[in-house]
Amino acid sequence: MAYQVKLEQYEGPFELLLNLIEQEKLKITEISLSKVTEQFIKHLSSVEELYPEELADFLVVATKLLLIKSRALLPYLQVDDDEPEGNLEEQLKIYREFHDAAIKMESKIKERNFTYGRVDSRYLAPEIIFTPPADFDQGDLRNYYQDVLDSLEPIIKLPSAAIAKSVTLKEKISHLQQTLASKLEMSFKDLINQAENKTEVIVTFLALLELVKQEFICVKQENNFEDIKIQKI
Amino acid sequence: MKLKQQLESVLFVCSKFLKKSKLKEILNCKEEELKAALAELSKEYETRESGLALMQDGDRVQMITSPQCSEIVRQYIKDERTGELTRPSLETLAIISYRGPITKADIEMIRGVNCSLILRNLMIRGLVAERQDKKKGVPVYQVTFEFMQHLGLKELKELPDFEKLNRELKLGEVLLAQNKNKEDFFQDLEKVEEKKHE
Amino acid sequence: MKLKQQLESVLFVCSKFLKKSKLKEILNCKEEELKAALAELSKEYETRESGLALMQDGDRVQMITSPQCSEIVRQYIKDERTGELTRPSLETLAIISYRGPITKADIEMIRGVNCSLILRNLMIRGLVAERQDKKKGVPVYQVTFEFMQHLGLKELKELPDFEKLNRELKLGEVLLAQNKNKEDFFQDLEKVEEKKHE
Repeated sequence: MAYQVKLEQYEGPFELLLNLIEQEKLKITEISLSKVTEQFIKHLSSVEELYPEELADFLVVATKLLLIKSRALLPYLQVDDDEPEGNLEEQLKIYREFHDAAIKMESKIKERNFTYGRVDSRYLAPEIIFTPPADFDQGDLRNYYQDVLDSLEPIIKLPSAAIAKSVTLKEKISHLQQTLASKLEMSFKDLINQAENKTEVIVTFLALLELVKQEFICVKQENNFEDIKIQKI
Repeated sequence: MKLKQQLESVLFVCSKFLKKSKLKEILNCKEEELKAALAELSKEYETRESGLALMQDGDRVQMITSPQCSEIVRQYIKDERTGELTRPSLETLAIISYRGPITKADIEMIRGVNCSLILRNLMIRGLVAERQDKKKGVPVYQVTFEFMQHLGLKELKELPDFEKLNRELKLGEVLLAQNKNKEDFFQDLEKVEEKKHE
Repeated sequence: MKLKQQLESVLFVCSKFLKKSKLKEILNCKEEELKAALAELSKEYETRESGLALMQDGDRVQMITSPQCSEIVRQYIKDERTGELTRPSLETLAIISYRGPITKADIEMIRGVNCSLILRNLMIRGLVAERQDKKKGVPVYQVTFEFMQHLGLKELKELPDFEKLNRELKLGEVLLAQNKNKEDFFQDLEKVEEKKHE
């Protein structure tokens, strides 16, 4: 629960990531990204209930972090290498520029050096002359209104679309629970090999972490770079 | 900073006559200082061939456009008033027709953009009128009788598909979903607008 | 009569911003003539220590009080706004100020989060405006004069480190690559979803 309180301070995955790196007094490099991966995932595994609509955004970043990390830790993990992880590093640097600019902007606004336009004199003493739109009838009015209504569709769908995308993690967890109910032990390698794509790898990984947290499973690794055994508790 | 500079900015913002006694108070200066600053500003407008001028009448001062520019100013105002309405304006007019009386906040939630200027424009053209809603304690907007007449309507209910479109569920959902997002800054802006017009 | 003079009177009468394309029409002049007149007027305000200033961004121009006169005008119109904005609002406004006109996809790439709701909110509050980009065929976003008035800026160029943040060459390349990744991600998610339901 401690993480949940903390997460409320963050507006998105980049701010969280930046904060983690700065806490460790690190520069933005691939190595430091790799170092803060666990902390990032820890934050993430507690976020699902709170902000389901934002989980998708955090998952994108988690994916990249884990890919960076996994190359170092698990050499046997074969993932399509179409994603140069330098991107995340670069992207975070760009984000930081604007993050800092926003802080400067805030203090500038707080100086209250506001400028003002002129008060519209017509508003003070409005001289109203009836000027209806040309060639305009009831049907036009109806059509304009219908267009407005149609344009509302995507706005209503916004939150629900994001939620639909984040359901996956929950489903993965229940799937793993079912699988483990029939087997007592399984290998991480086998689990990963079943995955269709890197997103599923990440979701699987996150689901495992969540199950460890819930003390439903425990994981064991004999030596560095070896396969991980997953056991039901 | 020079008094003349401050004087100019206040006269500009005000848009109407200001009494010199009031100006002295605002600028916190003496009679002679104000007089000198007014003379300086007035002379500047003349010598630099400005489009602006000061009109002084006894105790009152106002910033106006210079008399030489009256033709172009008149033309501009006429164009602005009779020019074609933009699509956002017509959409707003449609919302007010089907959903009026409606608050500015609700129109903005539906359209997703700030509507201050559009509403002002629709009012100047006599298509929309503002009145105070006693229950809500805020202004609400509705189309004018003249506009209804122009469309050949006795009642708004006669508009095509009125029943169906007036009670469109999507509207409720949008208003509900967005209501919680209103923030202080926005409300602050409104307060300033109101004050400016007092 | 000088063009500058007519320009000044029209800008004064129009209480809000005017598009330069519209100004050319009203004043019946060429692009370069308008540009020269705007520059002349703007410089005059500076050199004669005026209480007025010109605010410009892209195609828009507006006459405003000079930033140095902020305090006296604020007291006069009793503006009590503190300019309080939330962090996500500020972050989004900063990106749009430095990089606008910018697409939603590019804002989202920089912030790493979906920005639909925050953009809608900023538009309702009149701090950001959307327009259609003809070349790109998608909506692009830019800050409004209302927001620039809160920063006390005549031009966005006056923002700290503007050159650097505006001309980040790498940004385009990085964003392009990121865009692809994000699309892949959601396609992947959809595939996972589909598989589940088979």
